Amino acid sequence: MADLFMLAALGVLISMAGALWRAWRGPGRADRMMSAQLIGAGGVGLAVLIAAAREEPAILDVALVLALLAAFAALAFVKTVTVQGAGDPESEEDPAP
Amino acid sequence: MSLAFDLALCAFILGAAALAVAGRNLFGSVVFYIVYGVLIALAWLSLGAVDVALAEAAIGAGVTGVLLIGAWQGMKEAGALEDSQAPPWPVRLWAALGAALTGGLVITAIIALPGQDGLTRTVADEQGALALGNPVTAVLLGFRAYDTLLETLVLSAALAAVWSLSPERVWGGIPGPKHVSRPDGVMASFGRLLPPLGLLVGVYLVWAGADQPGGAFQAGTVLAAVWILIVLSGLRDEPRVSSLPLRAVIIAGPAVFLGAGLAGALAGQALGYPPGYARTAILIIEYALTVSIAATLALLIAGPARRLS
Amino acid sequence: MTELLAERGHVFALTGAALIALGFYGFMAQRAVIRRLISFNVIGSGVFLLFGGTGYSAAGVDPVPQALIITGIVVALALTAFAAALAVRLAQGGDRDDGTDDGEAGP
Amino acid sequence: MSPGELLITALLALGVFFYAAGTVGLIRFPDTHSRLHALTKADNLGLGFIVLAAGLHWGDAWIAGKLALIWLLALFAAGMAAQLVARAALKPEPRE
Repeated sequence: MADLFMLAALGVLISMAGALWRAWRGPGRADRMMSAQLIGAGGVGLAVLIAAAREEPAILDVALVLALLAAFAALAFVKTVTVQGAGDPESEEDPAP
Repeated sequence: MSLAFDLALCAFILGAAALAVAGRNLFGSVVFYIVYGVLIALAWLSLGAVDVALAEAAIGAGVTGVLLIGAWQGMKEAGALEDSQAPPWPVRLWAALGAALTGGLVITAIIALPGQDGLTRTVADEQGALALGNPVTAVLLGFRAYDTLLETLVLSAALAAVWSLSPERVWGGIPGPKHVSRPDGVMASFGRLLPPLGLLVGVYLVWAGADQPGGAFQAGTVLAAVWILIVLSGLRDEPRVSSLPLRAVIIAGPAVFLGAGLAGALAGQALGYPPGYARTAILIIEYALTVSIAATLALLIAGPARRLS
Repeated sequence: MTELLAERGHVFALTGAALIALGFYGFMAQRAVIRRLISFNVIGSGVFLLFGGTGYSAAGVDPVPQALIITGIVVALALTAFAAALAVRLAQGGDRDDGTDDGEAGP
Repeated sequence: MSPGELLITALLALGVFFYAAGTVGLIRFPDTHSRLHALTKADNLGLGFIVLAAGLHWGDAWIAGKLALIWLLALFAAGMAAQLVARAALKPEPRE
């Protein structure tokens, strides 16, 4: 059973190669950021798989932290397209500085 | 199967590092470094070092990304984003030769390293005296507590150094821009939804840290991330860096740590734990440190003061 | 070399050595400050991985290196934050803070 | 192989399939906004199957709860990121 989980982990890892390619290729910053987001999601899956393969529940805490912080970089990124990096891309009008 | 996974993971780590270090696009480099943080956390998992993996997941994959994107934004605003030309070839050649030499020396050292038992058994034998189940916490706050004490002081010193970069006219003011968000928008909802869960995870990590993987540094980083999230989503502003309560919170952890050492002096051994109370003292220190580390890291990421109101 | 790669600790230790070399290259060859900061952090995590990999045995990673690595990661973050703040402040340049150009107080 | 193991194997295969599908989408789709679909939806479906497989493997209610929390957090993160990155990608991007 452990080998099966590690095989699945290898599969997920290899599927992350495409995201690395997209992060390298771009073209936009949003594309690069999305690739990082995808690898973050892959990392959560990999942590769960390693935890199951080793039957070590403590490893799940790492998956928990990765999932909790998965969107942080994306949040910081979307701030950079707004005025002074302080707004919300959803607001129609950016606030006066 | 595990070996194949390890080799593939290492190949990915090297690939991400190479693209971060040598890529043409600066924002791309930042993104590759975030990816690299996730992969390094997985490497620590594969080695079975769950404590380190937790720290790397929180710092490398979470907080450092916010820091570097913020720095990129700051450079862009200052109009100082260097153009991304490749360096001239002699520079590249010499750097590559130096790098190959360094790497070769390190690899020779690894191969020449004699097999040793390490300190795992020693720690396991002595850990009982502190009544802690997690050997890493026993080392951090027991056997090598001096290191940890000095390290928390390094954090405070780094924060003082960052604050000292504030311009004169906003001295003691508020770091970062005033963040806003659409009141009922996605960003604000996320900022309201995640902090309770993050708080729970942070408290859980420090609570678990005595006997399982976890501890003050990991928990502190998660709490710092919650702080940063609340500020970024515009729900609360950063405090003034001159605020006395804030400074008390930052100093509380090292102060409690030093206090425990002085209490040890009264019990007969300076900077030692009184026999029988080691676990209690360590737990008190750990909770105090968590709060201080959270505040210090969050403000380190926020940077020097930028405005007065 | 093949028997070196068959052991988990060595695989990661050698990866750490390669990361040190990569980071060294970036730190020496690149001009952009942010990329140098990243390179410096790559060297740092290479050292940590080397440390953890050589401390690996069947029982897992030695707890003493683990504790030192955790403190190392946090210190590296603190110094990266300082270096980033310094770089941005330097790039802003221009406004002298000796109080002479203060036409107005506050924003 | 027992029926339980067969089920876990099938779930893992589905999980890896959806991860791979997300990656193929990220590579093949023509523009930023369609690529956003691929990664935020397919990937979290893949994670869901993997979490399910791990939960069945352990068969422990406490761990299953933690796994469910992990999946929910990943969904929140992806949903938020998808919405905001989509908005951010609407703005024209000046060259560096």
